[in-house]
Amino acid sequence: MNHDLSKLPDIFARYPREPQSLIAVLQDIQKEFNFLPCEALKEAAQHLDVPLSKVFSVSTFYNAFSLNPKGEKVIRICMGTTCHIRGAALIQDQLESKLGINAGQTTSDMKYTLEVVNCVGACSMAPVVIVNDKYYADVKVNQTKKILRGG
Amino acid sequence: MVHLTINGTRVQATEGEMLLTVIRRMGIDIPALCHHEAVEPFGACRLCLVEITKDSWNGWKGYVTSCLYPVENDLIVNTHADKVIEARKTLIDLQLARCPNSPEIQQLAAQFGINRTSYEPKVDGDNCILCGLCTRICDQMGFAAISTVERGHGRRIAPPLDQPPPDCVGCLACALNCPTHVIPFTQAGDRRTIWEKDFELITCSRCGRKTITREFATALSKMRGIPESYFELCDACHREDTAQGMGRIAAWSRREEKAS
Amino acid sequence: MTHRFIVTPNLCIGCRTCELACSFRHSVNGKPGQTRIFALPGPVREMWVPVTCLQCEDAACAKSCLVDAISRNEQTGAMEIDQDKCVKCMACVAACPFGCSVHDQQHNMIVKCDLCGGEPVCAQFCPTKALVYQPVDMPKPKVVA
Amino acid sequence: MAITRIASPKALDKLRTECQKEQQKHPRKLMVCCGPGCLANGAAEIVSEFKAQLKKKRIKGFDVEAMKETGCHGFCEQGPLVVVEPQGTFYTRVKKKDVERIVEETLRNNKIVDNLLYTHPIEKKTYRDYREIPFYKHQKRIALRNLGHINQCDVRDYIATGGYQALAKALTTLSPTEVIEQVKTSGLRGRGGGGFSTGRKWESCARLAERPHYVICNGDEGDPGAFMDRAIMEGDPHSVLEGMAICAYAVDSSEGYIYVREEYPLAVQFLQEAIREAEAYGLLGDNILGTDFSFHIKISRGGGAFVCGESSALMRSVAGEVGEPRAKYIRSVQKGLFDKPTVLNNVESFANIPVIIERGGKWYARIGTEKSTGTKAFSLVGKVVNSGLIEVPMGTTLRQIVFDIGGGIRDNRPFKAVQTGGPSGGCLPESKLDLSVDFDTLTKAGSMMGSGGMIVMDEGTCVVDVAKYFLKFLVEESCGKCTPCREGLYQLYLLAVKISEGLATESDLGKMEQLSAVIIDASLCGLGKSGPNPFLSTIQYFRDEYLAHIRDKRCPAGVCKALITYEVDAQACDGCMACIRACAVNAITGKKGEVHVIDQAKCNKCGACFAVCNRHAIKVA
Repeated sequence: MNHDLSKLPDIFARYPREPQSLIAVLQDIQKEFNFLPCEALKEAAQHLDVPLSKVFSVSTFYNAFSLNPKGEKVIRICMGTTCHIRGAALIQDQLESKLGINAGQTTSDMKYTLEVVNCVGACSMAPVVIVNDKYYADVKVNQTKKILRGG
Repeated sequence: MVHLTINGTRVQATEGEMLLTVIRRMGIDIPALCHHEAVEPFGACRLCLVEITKDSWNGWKGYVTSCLYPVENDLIVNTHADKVIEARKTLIDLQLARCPNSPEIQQLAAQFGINRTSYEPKVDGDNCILCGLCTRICDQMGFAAISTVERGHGRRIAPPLDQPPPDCVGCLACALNCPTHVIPFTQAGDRRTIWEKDFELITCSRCGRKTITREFATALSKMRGIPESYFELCDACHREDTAQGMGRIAAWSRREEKAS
Repeated sequence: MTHRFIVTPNLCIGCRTCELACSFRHSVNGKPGQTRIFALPGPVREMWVPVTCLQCEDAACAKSCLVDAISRNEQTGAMEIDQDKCVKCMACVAACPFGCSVHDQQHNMIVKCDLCGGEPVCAQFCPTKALVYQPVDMPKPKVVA
Repeated sequence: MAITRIASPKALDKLRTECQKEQQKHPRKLMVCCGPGCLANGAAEIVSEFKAQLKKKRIKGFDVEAMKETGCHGFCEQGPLVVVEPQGTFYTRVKKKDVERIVEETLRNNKIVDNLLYTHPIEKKTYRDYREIPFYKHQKRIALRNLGHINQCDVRDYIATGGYQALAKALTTLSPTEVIEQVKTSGLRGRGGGGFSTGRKWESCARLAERPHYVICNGDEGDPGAFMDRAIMEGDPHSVLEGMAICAYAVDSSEGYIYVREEYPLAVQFLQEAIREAEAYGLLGDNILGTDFSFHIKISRGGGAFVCGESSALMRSVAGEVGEPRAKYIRSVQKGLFDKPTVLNNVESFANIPVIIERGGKWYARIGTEKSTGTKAFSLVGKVVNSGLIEVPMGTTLRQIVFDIGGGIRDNRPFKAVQTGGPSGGCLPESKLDLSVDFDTLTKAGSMMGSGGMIVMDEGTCVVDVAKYFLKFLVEESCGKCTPCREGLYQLYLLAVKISEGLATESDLGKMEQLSAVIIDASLCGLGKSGPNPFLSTIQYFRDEYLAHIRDKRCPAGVCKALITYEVDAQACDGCMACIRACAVNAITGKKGEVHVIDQAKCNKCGACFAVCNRHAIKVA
């Protein structure tokens, strides 16, 4: 896959050129490409003078980063405690079987990525499912079709 | 000087020393898998756990890893308290569950009377106990070619992007210091392969023996200013040259003496 | 440094007692270790030269050690390898221009002359005084040969 | 508006008067809650609709400026919330279509739209002033003082309510030692969960000769089920900045960091804006308020790792590395960020500081209990009727929180447990409801204060499942550095799974208890040391439920899939076919109007039938 790495200098310019900026730079790359392309990691390592191994270590340690491209729609199921006791796992089962993938995976047509996330802090509306930026509150097991349709 | 008591014996130690150093100096055997003097103490395997207390602590006892705990005046250390032994046994049992096939861990477990782990053994696991010695030594040497990857139970050791590591010089320090010998490498003729990266070994220009990798020699020259020409001969041929040189001087001085 | 080695190749008969003494002195678990001194043939026929570490001022072994396991023992003046620190990367073996850091294959250690803590046994056992370890201010022995 | 730097504390007073005058232009104000809950429910749409309507309708004495987009008002359950102040008219579950009516009736004609008011679900009483609603009536707000009352990140609003006065007071009338003395007198203990004395922490940092000193605000809030810090950072960011600046003055620091989870993009954005504004006004940056005290704050976005709530891991993360904790024998106050002396406090602690400095440590110490002074914010969530963000004096009982403020359990089901302290905390049963909520009492009872998540559970919650849930969370969130945490918690999790599947024996319980003890003693950091708590506290209070799973192969709460079956209650089923349509594996058969049957061999226990049946004809057995 080809990625427009010409955006990298802009991202690099936002932060001081020091190892301390690594996480911030990676976050911006993730935001730009929706994942961390290998080439971008190598450039970041070189620019910040951080060993590539450390860049890899950091980019696999934090939840915010993904080394695989994500689908058009990223469906995030909140797995906060409240969502859990209000049945988030059942909703995860439904979404997994409807999409034919497990949480953490992307459909082969690159349309959907299913993720479980730790608490998003919207516990009063549990269980919560977020599709890209849209929140679905108080989700019932039988509403997953609607969520996938984006209704 | 710091004065403390270890297993009932009053001992002296230098300020800043870690308990483990003092314990080992006394000849007391306690296991430690992630400890190596070349690198900073890490505290990952937890096997060097000891019980500490002080008279002034009113009976309160703490459990600390001795590799990381600096000596303190009046500290009373017990390296083999019942609770400590039990914890060590459980820790080894857990390691054995992770690496059921590692001969080194099996052997250590056997010392604690464990022949099979009482936990769920990992089926597809390798023998890596995640002590981190390989990455820490590599960091310490200034290469940082490999690192820990991911986290939690899925943590592992890997080269960047799971590809041959660009910063590796093939020195083998990672593999040779691995307590469970899990890092594979091969060597044949003038080739060495580790982390799936291929290296050329320097061939002694006189006798043809193989020494270190070309990359390692270049790195040593660059980092520490050692002339590259030093690396052209093996140690035996260097010695031979030394003998020849010293001999020539001796022969010369004998001639001088005879002449005078 | 209070003492120094005086090596007189002209006195060396190549008996290799020095090697033997060194090897036994550096036994590990009862097994003799790799000798740190080598009696090698010289440039002239029937000449032998005992080669061992010169404890260089600006030692390549210490410089090449990336984990700083080699340092000078201020009392004896010897460059010593801290075996607990050594990571066996062979850098010092490759870097010493005199070939005096060596790999002890039997015990899988990197070793070099440590002056036996100030009383090198090689010199003690040398039958011909080809190898003498003596105070720095003492004059060189007169060669009678 | 041109911004001029505030050159002196006197100038701050002047600006405050000016800001207050601005406020008085509008005798009535409209507060639209833009807290996380309300936003998720569409508050942004309501705000833009109000803007459009206000422009269109031209209400006398009321323009767009009289509308404030506030931080979390608290009663998230009822959101989106719209409040008219000073009357306290409290509109709940406001939809876009309601906006026009609110503008017309309430803003123009001073009438209340009755059907938008809050009605107590059990008492059926309707409240005209939110301050009378039990949910609010029993609270006391200090850290959350401005939430719901001021524009989210408007420094002028903050100044109008007395903001930055405490900083001015500290800089002009108190020495650093006196500031620390006040904080020590207040008895404030770290609100992040540890409960260490804030004043003493500052004092030990201030004493260290090494420079520089750093101040870090922990806004990582990793506990699932907690969102107090998020609400403060988004709703009142200046209170955090002011608290940090006061701390920096006390410990002689000129550089600070706020570590915020990236999952809180609004918090990041608002804090950034607040820092920019505060710098422009001379309230942060060089020569604050014209004095020679300078303090810069940077934002460090966390990458999403629970373990980064641990101080040494957090500091490594700020330095751009992986968040791996270091051993604690050398305290992070001494060797913190970049190995320099560092004070690390959490968001809520810092938000309390300005009030403590302004009103005095003694005043603060009078609130709460003797050893746990002041108030504490909680996110009260779970199976409770009124969920939301609350703040109560320390020493309030769990019962008061769950029943008086929370209104008891939904659908009138029996209370089972309340979980506090997040994954490191524990579950407390009904017999512990009268415990006072303070650091020491909760710890003694086998739970902990934590950062303030309070999750209420009813009979339909299985404690084995809850323990399994937290253990899984910790297995994934452990950094994996040390053996007991990485391997021990994993094995503990496997054993919990075994129980939930009805495959465990009673000896497994003993094994879990033994393993837990070792994990606690041997783990490197707090995550591991408290990791077995979710298991230990549930086995302590709910052993019978564990035994039901083990001996009777039964999950009394009807949660553990392997141990339950879904069945159709023939009496209740009216044959509507809804469940048949919902079943993804075609396990349900039956004709319209006839009683349906579930084929247990096919059923994958997804619970869809249960969720869609309006007649409660699907039973869990």
